[in-house]
Amino acid sequence: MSEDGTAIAADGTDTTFPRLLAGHARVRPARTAIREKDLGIWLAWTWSQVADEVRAIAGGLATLGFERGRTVAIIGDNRPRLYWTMAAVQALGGVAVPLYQDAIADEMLYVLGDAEIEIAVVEDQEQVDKLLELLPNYPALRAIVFDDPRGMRNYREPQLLAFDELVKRGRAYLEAHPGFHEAEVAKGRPDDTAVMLYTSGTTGKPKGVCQTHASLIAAARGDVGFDGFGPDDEVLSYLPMAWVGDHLFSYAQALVAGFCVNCPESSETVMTDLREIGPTYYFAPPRVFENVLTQVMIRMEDAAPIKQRLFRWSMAVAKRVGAKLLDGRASDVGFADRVRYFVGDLLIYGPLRNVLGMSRIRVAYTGGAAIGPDLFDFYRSIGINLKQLYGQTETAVYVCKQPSGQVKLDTVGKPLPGVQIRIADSGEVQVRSPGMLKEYFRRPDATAESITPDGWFMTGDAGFFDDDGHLKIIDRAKDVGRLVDGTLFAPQYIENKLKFFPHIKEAVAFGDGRAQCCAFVNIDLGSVGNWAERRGIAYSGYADLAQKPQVIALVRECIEQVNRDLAADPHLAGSQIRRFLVLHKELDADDGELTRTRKVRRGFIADKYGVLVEALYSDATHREIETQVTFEDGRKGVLRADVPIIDAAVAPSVHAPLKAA
Amino acid sequence: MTEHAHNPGRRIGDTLLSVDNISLAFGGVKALTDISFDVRAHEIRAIIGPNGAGKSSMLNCINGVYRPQQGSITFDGQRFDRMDPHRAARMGIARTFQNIALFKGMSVLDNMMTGRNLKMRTPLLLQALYVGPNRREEIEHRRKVEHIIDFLQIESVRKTPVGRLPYGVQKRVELGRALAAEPRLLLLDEPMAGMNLEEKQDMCRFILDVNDEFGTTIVLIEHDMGVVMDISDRVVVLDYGRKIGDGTPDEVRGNQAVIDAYLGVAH
Amino acid sequence: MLYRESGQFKTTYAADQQLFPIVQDRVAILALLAVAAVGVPLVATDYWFTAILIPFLVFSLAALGLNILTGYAGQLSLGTAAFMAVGAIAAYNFQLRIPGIPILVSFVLGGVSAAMVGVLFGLPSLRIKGFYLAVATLAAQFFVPWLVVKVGWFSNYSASGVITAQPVVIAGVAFDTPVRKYLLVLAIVAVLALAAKNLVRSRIGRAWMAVRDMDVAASVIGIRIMRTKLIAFAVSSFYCGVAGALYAFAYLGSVEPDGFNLDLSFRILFMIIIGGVGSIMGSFLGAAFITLLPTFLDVVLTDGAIALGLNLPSGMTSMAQLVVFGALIIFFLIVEPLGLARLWQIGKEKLRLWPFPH
Amino acid sequence: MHFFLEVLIGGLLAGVMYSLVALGFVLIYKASGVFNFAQGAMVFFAALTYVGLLEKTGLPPWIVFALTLGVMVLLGIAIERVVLRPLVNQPQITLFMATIGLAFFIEGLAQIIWGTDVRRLDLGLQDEPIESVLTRFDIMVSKFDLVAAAAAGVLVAVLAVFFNVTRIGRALRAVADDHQAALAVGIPLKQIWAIVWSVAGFVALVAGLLWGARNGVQFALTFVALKALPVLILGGFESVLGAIVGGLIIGASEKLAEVYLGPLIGGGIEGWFAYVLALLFLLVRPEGLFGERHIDRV
Repeated sequence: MSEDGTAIAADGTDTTFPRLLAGHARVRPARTAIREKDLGIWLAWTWSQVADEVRAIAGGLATLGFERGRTVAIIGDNRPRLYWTMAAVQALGGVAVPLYQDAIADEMLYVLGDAEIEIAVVEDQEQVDKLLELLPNYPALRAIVFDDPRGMRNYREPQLLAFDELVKRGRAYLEAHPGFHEAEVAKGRPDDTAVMLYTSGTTGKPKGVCQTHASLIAAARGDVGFDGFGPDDEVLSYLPMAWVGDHLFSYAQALVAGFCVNCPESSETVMTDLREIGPTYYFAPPRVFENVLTQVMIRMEDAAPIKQRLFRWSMAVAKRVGAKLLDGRASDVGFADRVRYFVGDLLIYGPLRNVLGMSRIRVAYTGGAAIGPDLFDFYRSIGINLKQLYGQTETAVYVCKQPSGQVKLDTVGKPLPGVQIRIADSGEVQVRSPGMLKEYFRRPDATAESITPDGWFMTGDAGFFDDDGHLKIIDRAKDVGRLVDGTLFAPQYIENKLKFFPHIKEAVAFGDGRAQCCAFVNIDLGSVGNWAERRGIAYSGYADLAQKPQVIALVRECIEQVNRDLAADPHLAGSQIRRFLVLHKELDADDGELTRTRKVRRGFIADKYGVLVEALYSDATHREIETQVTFEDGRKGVLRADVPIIDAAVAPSVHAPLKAA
Repeated sequence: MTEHAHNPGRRIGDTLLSVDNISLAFGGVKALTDISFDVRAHEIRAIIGPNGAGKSSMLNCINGVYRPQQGSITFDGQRFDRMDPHRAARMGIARTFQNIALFKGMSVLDNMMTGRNLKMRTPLLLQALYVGPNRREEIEHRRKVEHIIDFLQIESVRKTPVGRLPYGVQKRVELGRALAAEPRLLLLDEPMAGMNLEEKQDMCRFILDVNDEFGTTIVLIEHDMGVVMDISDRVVVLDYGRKIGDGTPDEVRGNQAVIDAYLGVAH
Repeated sequence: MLYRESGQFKTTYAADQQLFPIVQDRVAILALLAVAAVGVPLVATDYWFTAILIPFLVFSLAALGLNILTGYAGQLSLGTAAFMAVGAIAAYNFQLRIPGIPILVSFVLGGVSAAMVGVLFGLPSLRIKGFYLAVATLAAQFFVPWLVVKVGWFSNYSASGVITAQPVVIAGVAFDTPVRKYLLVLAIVAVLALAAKNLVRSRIGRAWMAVRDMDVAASVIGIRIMRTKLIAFAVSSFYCGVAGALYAFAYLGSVEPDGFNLDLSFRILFMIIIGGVGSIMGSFLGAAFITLLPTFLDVVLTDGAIALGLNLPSGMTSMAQLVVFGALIIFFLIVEPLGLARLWQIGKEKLRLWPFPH
Repeated sequence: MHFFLEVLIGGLLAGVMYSLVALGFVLIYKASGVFNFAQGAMVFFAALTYVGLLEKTGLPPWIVFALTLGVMVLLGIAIERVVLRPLVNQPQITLFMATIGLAFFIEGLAQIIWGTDVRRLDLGLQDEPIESVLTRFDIMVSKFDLVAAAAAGVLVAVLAVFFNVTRIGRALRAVADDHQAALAVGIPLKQIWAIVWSVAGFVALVAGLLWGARNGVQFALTFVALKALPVLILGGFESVLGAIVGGLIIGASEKLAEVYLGPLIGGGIEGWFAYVLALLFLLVRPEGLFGERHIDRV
């Protein structure tokens, strides 16, 4: 971090975002604060320009009669003016409420009502239309400010106001009220709520997570210090503004570190814009990294054979030594391998990072879901410092991060400075973090459910610390069970491990309250089908393929690999998979076996295939079953099969078994 | 498309274009016979009719690609017995073609910049120098064109050669090229031909938005009756080169001659 | 692969529309120019200058001229050599008849004269297209050399119209050695190539391509087809004219009008077909190819014959040249109608997308 | 007046020879839309092959003629296969440029095979005045020219019959009208092209023999094709009749100009006169005398 960054960060603990902004405008007025690709080029605003715009917007909001403590909804893609509106709202002591731009009307209506929104600042006609549609049901919405005037010429609703007009009025207001802005900013207190982020709980209505200036700034400051971000860094803001991740990366951390935020031109151009900007700091959920990797693999399949061979050779070298070199363990790598890696970097990794727009990345993060080993290895081996982090909206994503050089696939890293973590008896991870929420907005019940009386936030995740002090998250706490001998049983952890094999599409693990762990497996028809074709194994369909001895052997290898992984972990060694079967049909959301978001419904499956579960826990080597199925056209039918039940080898644990305390 | 698109705020003005007694023949084959109609400023005027009714020929007469043997065209108060394409363009008439007529060796951006040809002034020698006035002019027009790119939402393809684009996007680019000329009258020859439903909806919205945002008067030929009835203010119906109907969509729908023509009754 | 474009973003249209928007390209072209201007003179022999480099540059310029007309504006011409002849003879006469006129001004006026003749023979393009026009340009090809031979005034009444170029002196410096002539030609060609590149990315260039690609649509946009074509003839002929002047003054020294024959026109046409129609770069690639090919064939055939112990009849090389040229033209038209420039471009795209396939 | 007539008749007879070459162009253009710049090279190739075979084999002329014809047919088929077929549906201008390449190829090939020497070709005809005409009208008409013109005339007539009466001829005309439609009704386009190129080879052979006998078999024969181009512009690319009339006009006017105009401006005008004439004509009537006018449909 540069001295400038330190100067701002060390501004004292009692700061707010508007004060941080004023600080940047003072310290580095001419430096670029934000860019937006618009009309084909990257328009840039300096810190002093941003501060000026924010002042004008705040003035405009004042003309709308906006009062301290009130909320403003912000809806749209990542646009500079929407970020500025957040700062303006906060300057006036208000609370910014970013909403998901693709939310359907009902959800939006709920949040508007819950947050008592009176003013909404939105991107364009699409959002205006959505809000106008809600107007009859939500008459309290008295002002809708729209950024893009396109298509808005003939709208006559009195609530509507063009952004330019807002700014114009704001400037006039500021002229009439000199010192207004500064006075308002001065009134702000660090423990004011800065922003409310709605979490879409899996059950029940969304809850507004109130985060204060102090907590967000503390979290952001911790992050910035952890990885050493400064004004020279660049990020691309392309994730929804309503998501805590984007709020932290594109707003809180940017204001703390003073780095530059880049807004892409449109959602279709994100990849091109990423390449043009070449950010130094990048965050994406695992699925984005996964999509990119898939694209890479698909495109490489079209490459000439020579290039493919070169690619495979390079990737093999990278897999062997890339991560070690990245972690600064060059001494572990022989000279020959270092030369090979250098050649690979020249020919493949470097260009690949470049075409992906990742060549300048110093630090990349992912989190929020389990990440597959191949995926993780791929990015790290080609020299992208991809790390995992752990956190929630409620903790401002400030709990654990993997320190550079200490990256392990299946942990989420070490507790960040100022974070305290304890593992409850239930196995639940509980946190005390500087980034902790103030409360759920007007939901004392929910607040009480999530924060223990002694002030720990209950994450709902089960996990434990490994020998190196890294936190390992294994499952949702409510899903974690115990085998009869008391061994920890984390079904989702096991299932994820299985699902990371390309041949396995779905897996369902059983074991809670039973003597041992067993599993159902769905093979991936595409992947295994290919595999079978290459070996000349003929099959007529899924059910047939699933029963082929070669396929079962293939699945067994996967299971035994997972068992070896589990054996390496003292907490989980006892929950190795003893017996398994390959299901004769694909689990299907239409049959109620999966949720619409493709999560397995373990209980439902256990009931439906009770006979098979029972067979797993008997000595049977196969079991006949009839199953109701729904065909694609909606017809129902009955599927009969004789499913083999297979024993899997168990790996010896490298640790003495740990029993529950 | 919301109801706002057809907000009463639209201001239909006086006659902008009037076609009087146009007759056109190709070597003895009559393509148009004594056609007259008018187009008012800011309105969307549709020309419909069965295949071979002379619709495209009509557009070609309006902007001077064809020279009619009889009749006259009055645009913006000036009467012409024969229009020529250059004068038409200069007076603010732009058009698109039934079969996409893009410059396929050029990028989207260059195609649209070509649309601004008439607005550019730098002499040849300065173009060879590029720096100075020419660069300023190129940049000024690039900015204008970028607004249209933004308007038509084709940012992601601006530097792609048009030949590589899918059909629907090419149609959009062609509209963009016409818009780049900032026309007062826009002639669209089957802008939605060969499109899927979603593309059609997009195109409809663009046409309405153009009409709405820029006040551009639009004459369009379209086969999709639903579209025509939805977006046009008035409709001319041609059949075998003769005008058989003219009026609002509702009037035309009720017109017996039109019904006969569409049902294929012998005439 | 060599292109590392990530992080090269443009904040102004000026930056986005510059000649070489990619840093690596800018570096490469500057390096190339530096090598051509400084490196080559240090190592090349006189033979290289007179037999290869100077003709290569002169032909590049002529090909550039033809490419403007044929590649960009879509008007096929078989009269390139005639326009070169006009340029050479006009430059010679300006030097001869206006005492003290700077030689560069003569070159420019030679180009201007060629442009005027070009427009004259381009007039039929207003009414005819395609190979009708090509045949019409043949008229220029036959008429101009005849006129020069018949009207002795043009060649200052020398025998059979041969003109002997005056010495080239600019600001007191005599460009009389091969290396100096090379540098002079290099400078002129570089400047004119830059100007051509600027033209084709400006309004007139777009108008040319519009007329080439879809003339009805172009006219509907308001492009004056006739004027656009005539400007193409004028600019093209200007380039050919200057090339002709350099051909006489820097390459051969003395030329006879019959040297500017149909064969030369065809050779330049081949340069753009093989190099790439509608590409500035292609003009250079094609010129290099066609200039080097005879030398290459000569070496291969002669050495090959010696190696095989064959006794080749005289003239075999030139016959083989015809066959190879003809076959190459057909090959390129079938396999890669956009020529070497397209291959170059594909190669560049591949490098930009590497390791992904194109 | 006698002199004028003499020049005129000489010009007209020479014009028939132009027509003969132009005919080759028209045939190919009608059938495949290709402006075959290589026609001149084919004339040269045919003549050279005939003379070459005659020298090498010593066989009777009619057998050599048949052999040469065979070679020309093979050449025609090869051109269709190697050049035309891959370029189908390309712009005409591309095809035109391809035939320029073809011309180079054939010229080079002919000389590699048969050498570069100028050869004499004796058809047993003397280029001398016909005495009866000379005595009765006092006009010099070359015997050779007359026979050559007659041969050309017969050939034109035969071809006209061939294309108007035979099935191939009808197919050819269908192809000329509309390639796609012809394909649709099952006309084998590729065969038609091969036949037409073969016939063009035959015409080239006849032209090559006549021109070769008159001027010697040498590289300059290829320039005969360049003479034919103005004929085509004048007559129209698609008209057999146009080729004939155009040839006559060009032949006559060129001779007249050479004789009457030439001395005034220094002579040697035959190199370009036909072109300038054609060019002026183009400005008046771009589609040629008998060409068809096309309307651009948009």
